[in-house]
Amino acid sequence: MTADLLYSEVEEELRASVRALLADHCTTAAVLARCEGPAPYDPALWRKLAADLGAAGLHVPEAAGGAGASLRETAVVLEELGRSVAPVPFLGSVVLATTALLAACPADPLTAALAEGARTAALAVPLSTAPGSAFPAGVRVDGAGTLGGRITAVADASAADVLLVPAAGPQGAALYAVEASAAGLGVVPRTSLDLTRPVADVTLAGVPGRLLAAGPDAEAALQRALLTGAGLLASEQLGIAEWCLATTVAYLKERTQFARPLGSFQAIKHRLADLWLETVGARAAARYAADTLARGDADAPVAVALAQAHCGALAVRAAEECVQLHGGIGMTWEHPAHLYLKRAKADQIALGTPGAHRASLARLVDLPAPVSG
Amino acid sequence: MTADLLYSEVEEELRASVRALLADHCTTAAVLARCEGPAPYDPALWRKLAADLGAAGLHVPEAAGGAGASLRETAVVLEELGRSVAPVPFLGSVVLATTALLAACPADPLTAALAEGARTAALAVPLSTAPGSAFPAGVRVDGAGTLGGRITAVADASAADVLLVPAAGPQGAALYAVEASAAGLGVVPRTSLDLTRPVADVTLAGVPGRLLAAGPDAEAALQRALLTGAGLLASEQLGIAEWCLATTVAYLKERTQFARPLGSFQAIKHRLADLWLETVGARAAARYAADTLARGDADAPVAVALAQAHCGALAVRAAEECVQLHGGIGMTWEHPAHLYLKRAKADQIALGTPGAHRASLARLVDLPAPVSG
Amino acid sequence: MESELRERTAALLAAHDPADTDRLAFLQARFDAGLAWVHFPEGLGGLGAPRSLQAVVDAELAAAGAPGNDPRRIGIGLGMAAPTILKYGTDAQKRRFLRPLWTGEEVWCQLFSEPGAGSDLAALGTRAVLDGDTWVVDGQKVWTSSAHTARWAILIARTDPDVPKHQGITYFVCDMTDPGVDVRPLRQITGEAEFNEVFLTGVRIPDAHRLGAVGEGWQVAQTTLNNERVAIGGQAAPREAGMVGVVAETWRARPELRTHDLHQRLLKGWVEAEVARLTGERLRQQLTVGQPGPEGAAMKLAFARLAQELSGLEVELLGEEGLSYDDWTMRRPDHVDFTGREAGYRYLRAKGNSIEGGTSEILRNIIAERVLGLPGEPRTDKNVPWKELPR
Amino acid sequence: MESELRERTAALLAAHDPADTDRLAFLQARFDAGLAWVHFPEGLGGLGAPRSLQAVVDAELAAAGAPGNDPRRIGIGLGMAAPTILKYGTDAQKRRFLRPLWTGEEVWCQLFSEPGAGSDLAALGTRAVLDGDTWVVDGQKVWTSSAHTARWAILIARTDPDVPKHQGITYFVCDMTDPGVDVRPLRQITGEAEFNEVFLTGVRIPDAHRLGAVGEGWQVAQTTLNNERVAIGGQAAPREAGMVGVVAETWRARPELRTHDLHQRLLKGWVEAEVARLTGERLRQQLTVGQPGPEGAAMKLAFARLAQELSGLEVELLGEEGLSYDDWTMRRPDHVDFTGREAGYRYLRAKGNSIEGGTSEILRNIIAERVLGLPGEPRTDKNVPWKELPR
Repeated sequence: MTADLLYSEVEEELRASVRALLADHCTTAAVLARCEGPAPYDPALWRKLAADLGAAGLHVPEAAGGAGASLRETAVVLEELGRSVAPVPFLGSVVLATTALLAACPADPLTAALAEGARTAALAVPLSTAPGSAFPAGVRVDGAGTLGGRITAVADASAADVLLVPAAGPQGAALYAVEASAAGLGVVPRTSLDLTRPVADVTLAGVPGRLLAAGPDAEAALQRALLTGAGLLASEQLGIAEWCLATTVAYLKERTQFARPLGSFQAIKHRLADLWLETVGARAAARYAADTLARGDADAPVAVALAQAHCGALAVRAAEECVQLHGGIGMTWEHPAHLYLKRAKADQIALGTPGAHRASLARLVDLPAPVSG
Repeated sequence: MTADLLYSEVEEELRASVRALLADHCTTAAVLARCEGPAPYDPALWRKLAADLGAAGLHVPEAAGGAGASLRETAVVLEELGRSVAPVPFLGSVVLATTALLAACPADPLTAALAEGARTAALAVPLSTAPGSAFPAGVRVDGAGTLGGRITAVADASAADVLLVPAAGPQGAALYAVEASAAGLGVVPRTSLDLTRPVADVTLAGVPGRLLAAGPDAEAALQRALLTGAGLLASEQLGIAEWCLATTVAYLKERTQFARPLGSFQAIKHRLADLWLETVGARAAARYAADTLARGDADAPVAVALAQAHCGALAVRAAEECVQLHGGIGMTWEHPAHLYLKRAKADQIALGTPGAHRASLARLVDLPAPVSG
Repeated sequence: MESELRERTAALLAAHDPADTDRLAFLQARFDAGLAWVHFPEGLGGLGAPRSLQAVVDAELAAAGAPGNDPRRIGIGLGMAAPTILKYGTDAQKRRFLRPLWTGEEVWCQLFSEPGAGSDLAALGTRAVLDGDTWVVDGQKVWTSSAHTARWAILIARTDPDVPKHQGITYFVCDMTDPGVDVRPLRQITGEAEFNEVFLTGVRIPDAHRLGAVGEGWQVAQTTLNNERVAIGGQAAPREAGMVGVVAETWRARPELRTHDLHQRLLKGWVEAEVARLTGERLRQQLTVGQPGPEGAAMKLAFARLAQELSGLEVELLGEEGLSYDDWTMRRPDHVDFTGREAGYRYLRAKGNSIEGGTSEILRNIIAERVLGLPGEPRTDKNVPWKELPR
Repeated sequence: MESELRERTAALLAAHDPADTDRLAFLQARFDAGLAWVHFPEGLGGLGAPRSLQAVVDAELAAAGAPGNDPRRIGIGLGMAAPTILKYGTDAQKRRFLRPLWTGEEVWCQLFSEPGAGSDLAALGTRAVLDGDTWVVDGQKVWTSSAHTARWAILIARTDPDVPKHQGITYFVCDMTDPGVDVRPLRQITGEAEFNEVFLTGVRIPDAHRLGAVGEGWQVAQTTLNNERVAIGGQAAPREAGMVGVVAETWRARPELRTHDLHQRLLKGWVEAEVARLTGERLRQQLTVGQPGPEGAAMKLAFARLAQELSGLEVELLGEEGLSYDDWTMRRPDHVDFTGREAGYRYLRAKGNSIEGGTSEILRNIIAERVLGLPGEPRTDKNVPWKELPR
C-alpha cells in the first residue's frame, strides 16, 4: 500500500488554524442561537473560513485560482467543521459544487470565484443521492434552452449564489450553472432534521442556465462530485464522533454519582473504550478515502464506500452515546449534543446510507448478493 | 391472545422429575467422559428417561399408546435436556420421528413402541433442514420397491432402531420406515461439532422399507415434523442458555480478582443483565411456540420462526459469554462449557438458521424483501 | 366477588345514567361507590377486592358509555402519589387527597430529581427546615412533568445533612400554588417542552403534609418508584403495537424504499419487538396468577432499545424524507405521542426512553444485583454524612 | 547506516555462502556479525542501528536464500524474553542467553499466569524462598505454550507475601530441565493442547539467574508484557488477510450457500476487517515516523472480535457441513494455524483470542484509563499485604 494515512505537518498547521478560527467564531452557544433564526448559516464565519483562511480553494489547482493543495487538506477542514457543527456551506460549495466544476470545466471563471470564497455554490441534487446513482431526470431543458423542474432536499442551497444543476438536455445529461437570483428560480428551505445544515427544495420554471458540460462529461463530473463528497463526508463524521467522544469523556470525568466520578464505572468505561476503538478505525478509513481521492487512486471507490459504511454509522452511534451518557442534560435543547446527533443522523443519509455503501462494496470487491430474493 | 405462556403445576412436576433424573444420571463429568468414546449416547439414561419416566410418549395420544399430554410437556423435557446437554436421542426420536409418524399414520404399531420407549427412531433428513424446505430427493424407490440413496448429517441416526426415510416414490413423495438392521443400510457417524448429539450419514442400497404415507400426506407429515422440531428446539436452546447464564453467574460470584468478586465488576454485570433479558424473552418465545404447536394454532408457523430466530442466536451468545467470562478455564476441555457451545452452535444450524427463520417471517407477516437483489 | 362488583356497577349506572350525568359528578359517584380502584379500601374509592377484578368494572362501564378519568393526564397521581399516600398517609391525608386525585379535579406532579441527583437520587440537596410546625423548603427540581398543571406535588427533601444520604430525607406533599414555587418549561431536543424545572424558594409546607416519619423519606419514595416502574413496563399490547408497527406500515406501503440492509434490520427488530411483547404478555399472565416476576425492569430496557433502534431505522428507511423534521416549535404537550408525529420526532424522543424513569444503566445494575444476585460494587458513600460527599 | 548494513550483509553472505553453510552455523555467524536484530547493541547480535533498518537486512538475506531462525517456534524468546534480558539482565546474562535464544538453539517459555492469577496477574502465589544463594520455587503455572520444548523460562514468583501484591514479586530465569519442573499438556476446547500446566516443586534457581532486583519483578514483567501486546497487534497485512479472507473465499466459491442474512453480515464483517487493517497500517506508519500511538491494544480487541464474528459466520454459512468437525484428536501443535484446519476449529480456537494475552475486558480497562484518562475504579487491594487478600 502506498497510501499515506498520517497527517503532514502542513495539515496539522491547517487544522490548528481552522480550529482556532472556529473556537473564536463558532461557539456552540452561537450555533444554537442561530439555528432557529431566519439565517441558519453564518456568513461572517463563512467569509473568514472560505476567503480569509483560504479553505475554499485548497484542492483547487493554482492554475484554476486555488491553493493547489489536495483533497487531503480539504478533508482536514471537514474534520474540524464536523467537530464544531459549523453552520457554513462548505460541503455544498467547496466539496460538491467545486469538485463538479473542476471535473466539468476547470477553466470556468466560476472556479476561481469559488476557490477564493468570493462566491458560494451548491450542487442541485438531493443530499441523499449516493455515488453511482442514475443521472437525475428532475430538471429538463426546454426548446428555449431554459430549465424547468424541481430538485428536493438540496444541501446548502439557501446559502448559494449559484446552483450547479444536473439536467436532462437535448443531448442527454447536462450540467448547468444557474444564478440564485435568476427569475423563475425558487429555493424553499425545508424544516430540516439537521439544524446546522438545512436542506431546501429548488424549483425552476423557465430559468436561464449556463451549460458547463454535457453528455458523458456531465455524468462524470456529477459522479466525481458524489464520490468525493461521500469520501470527504467521512472526515466530517470523524470530527463529529471525536467531539462526541471527547465531550462525553470530559463530562464523565467530572460528573459525580454515588460519590464517584461517573467515568469510573466500568460499564461506562468499556462502552467508551469500544467507541474509541471505532473512532480510531474511522480516522484510518477517512484518511484512506481522502488520500485515494487526492491521488486519483484506482481504489478510491472502495475506500469511499468503506469509509462511509464505517464512519456514517459511527458518527450516529457516538452522538447517541453522547446523549445517553450525559443523562437528562443530554436531552435538553440547551446542551449542544443534539446538534451533533441531528447532523450525524442527517449525514448517515447524506450521499448514501452505510447500507447503500456496503451494497457498493459487494460489487466492488466481488462479494455478490444471492441471486434470488 | 389465548396462548398460555406459563408452566402448569403438572409441567413443573414433570420438570422436577426430569431434572432429578438428570442430576443423578447425567453429570457433566459423565457426559464429557462418554462423548469421545465409541458410544456417544447413553442407553441407560435413555431407557430411564424414555421408558421409565415416560418422556417419550408425552405428546402421543392415549389411543396411540402415549400419555395423552401435549407438545408443551415435551418442550419442558427439552428445556431440561438442553440444560444438561444430555446424550440421548430425544430430539430425533421423540420430536422429529414420532411427530412425523403421528402425522403420517398414528395407528401404526411403531407409534406405541416409540411412545413407550421400547424402540428408538430417527427422521432421515439432514439436521440442517428448515421447515418449508422442498421434499428431499436423495432417496429413490426402485422398481422392486426397495430404497436407494444417501442422506447426510442425520441427527440421532446412530442411536435409532428404525429410520423414517422420506423418499421419491413412484407416486411422488413418500415416507418409509426402514429397520436399522436391514441389509444394505449403512449409518456412518461423522466427526461432529456437537459432541453430545452427533450426526451420521445414512446410505441405502436396495433396502426394503415399509410405506407409511405417500403424496401430500407424506409431505404434510414431514413438514409437521420439521415445524414441530424447530419449535421445540427453541426450548432446548432456552435450557442451554439458562445453564450457561446460571453457571456463569455462580462462577463470577465466587471467583475473585483484584480482591473483589468478578461479578461485582459493572461491565460484567451489564452484559449478564442483557443476557438475562434475552433469556427471559426466549422463555416467552419458546413457550409461545410450544403452546401454539400443542393447540394447532394457526399462528404456529409465526411462533416457530420467531422462537428460532430469537433462541437460536441466544443460545450461542450465552454459551460464548459463558466461555469468555470463565476466562482461561472456559477454554479447557475439562470444563463443560464447550459442550454447551458446541451444542448451541450446531442447534443454530439445526432445522433452519435464525436467518432462514427470519426469511420465513418476512413471508408470514408480510414484510417483503426488495424485489431486486 | 365478581358478581357483587357487577351488581354494584349496575347500581351505579342505574343511579347515574352516563347519558345525563355531569362527567365529574359521575366520577365522584363512581369513587364513592368503591368502583374507582377496587383494590383500594372501602371509603377510599375501593372495596378491598383483588386488583385483577378492576377489568370487569372497567369493561362494564366502558360498554355503558361512562366517562373515564383520563389516566394520561393524571398518571403521576394515579400511578405514584396514590399508592404512596395509601401506604404512608394518615387517615386525614387519604381522605383529603385521594378522591380529587382520582377524579382528576387535582393534578399531581413529582418533585424528586434534581440537576445533581438523577440516578443517584438519594444525593438530593433540596433542603427542608422545620420552623414551628411548618417546613421551609429551598432547592431546585428538574424533569417534572405536569408541574405547570399540577395542584399538588410529591416532594422529597433533605431534612438532615449530617447523616448518610439515605437517612436524612423526608417525604412531603407540596402545594404547587405556594408563591415560592416557580415552574419553568424545560425544552428538549425534540423542540418541545414536556417537562419543567421547578425552583423552590422558601416554600412553606405544614407538617401535616408530611408523608411518613421525618428522615424516612427514602423508604417512602421506594413505594413511589416501584409503582413507576411497574406502570411503564406492564401493559399488554397486540402484535405490531408501538414503534415496530409504524415502521412495518411504512415498509409495506413504500416498496420503493426497500433495501436488503434495511430488510434484515427490520426483520431483526420485528423479532425483538414480538419477543418483547410476548415477554410482557407472560409477565401479565404471571401477575394474574399472583407470580410477579422481575421482568418489569427488563421490559423497560427492551422497550427503550427497541424504540431507539426502530425509530433510527425508520429515519434511514425514509432516506431523503428523513432529512426533514415536522416542527421545531416549542410546544407543551400533555403526553408523549409517538404516532402523532413524524419519524424524526420519534427518533429524537425515543432517546429519552433509556434515561427517564431510571436509566438503562441503572436498570441493568438492578437486574444484575436484585435478579441475578451479583455482588454490589465497592461503595464509598454508604456511611458518609451527606454534607461530606463529593459533588 | 543503511549502506553500512548492506555492506555487512554482503560480507556475511560472502563469508558464509548459504548454499553450503550449516543452518545453525549461518545463524550464529549472522548473530556475531550484528545482523540478528540490528537495534540491539554490538556484541549482542546488533549494531545499535534504528529498528526500522532490520527490514533492509532481512530482505537482502531472504533474496540470497539465507536460512531464517523460525520466529514462530521461538516467538516467546524473541518477543518477550529477549527485550527483558536486554533491559534488566547483567552482562553475563546477556552473553549467556541472547545468542542461543536468537539462533533457536534454546527455546524459551513464559511462566507468568496461574490458575488463580490471570488478568490479576499480580495476585500470583508461586513462592520463591532464598536458601543460601539459591531460590527454591514452589507453585503452579498455567497457559504456558512451548513449555514442553523449552530449555528456559521467564518466571515471576512471590518472594515477599507481607507487602502489597505488586511489591513482593521477583523475576527469574528458570531452567526447565530442573527435576522439580513437571510439564503437563492442557487440552483445549478444540481438542488439541497448545498449552501446558507447569507444576513447580522445589525447583532450584541460582540467584545469578534473577533478572532485576528482588521485589521488583512486577516492573520487570511490564517490559515483557508490553512487548507481548505490540507483537500481537503490530503486523501489517494485505487486504483480506486472515479470517475475513477465508470466509470471502468460501462465499465466492459457493454461491449455493448465499443468503441475504449472511450477505449483510459478511459485508459488515468485511468492512470491520478492512477498517482494522487500515488502522493497523496507520499504526505502522506512525511507528515508522516515531509517533507510537495507543492503537496496539485496540488492534488486539478488534482482531479478537473479528475472528470470532467471522468464524461463527463461516460455520453458519456452511450449514450442514458446519455440523462436522475435522478432528478431535489431542495434538500438540507448535503454533496456531487458523487456515490449516476447518471452520469448526477456527470458530472454537478464535474464542481464545479474547482471553489469551490480556482479556478483552482488561484491554478495555486499559484503553479507558490510559488512553481516555477515565478514573480508575475504587481499589481495595492496593495497600493490603498480599497474604491478607481474599482469594
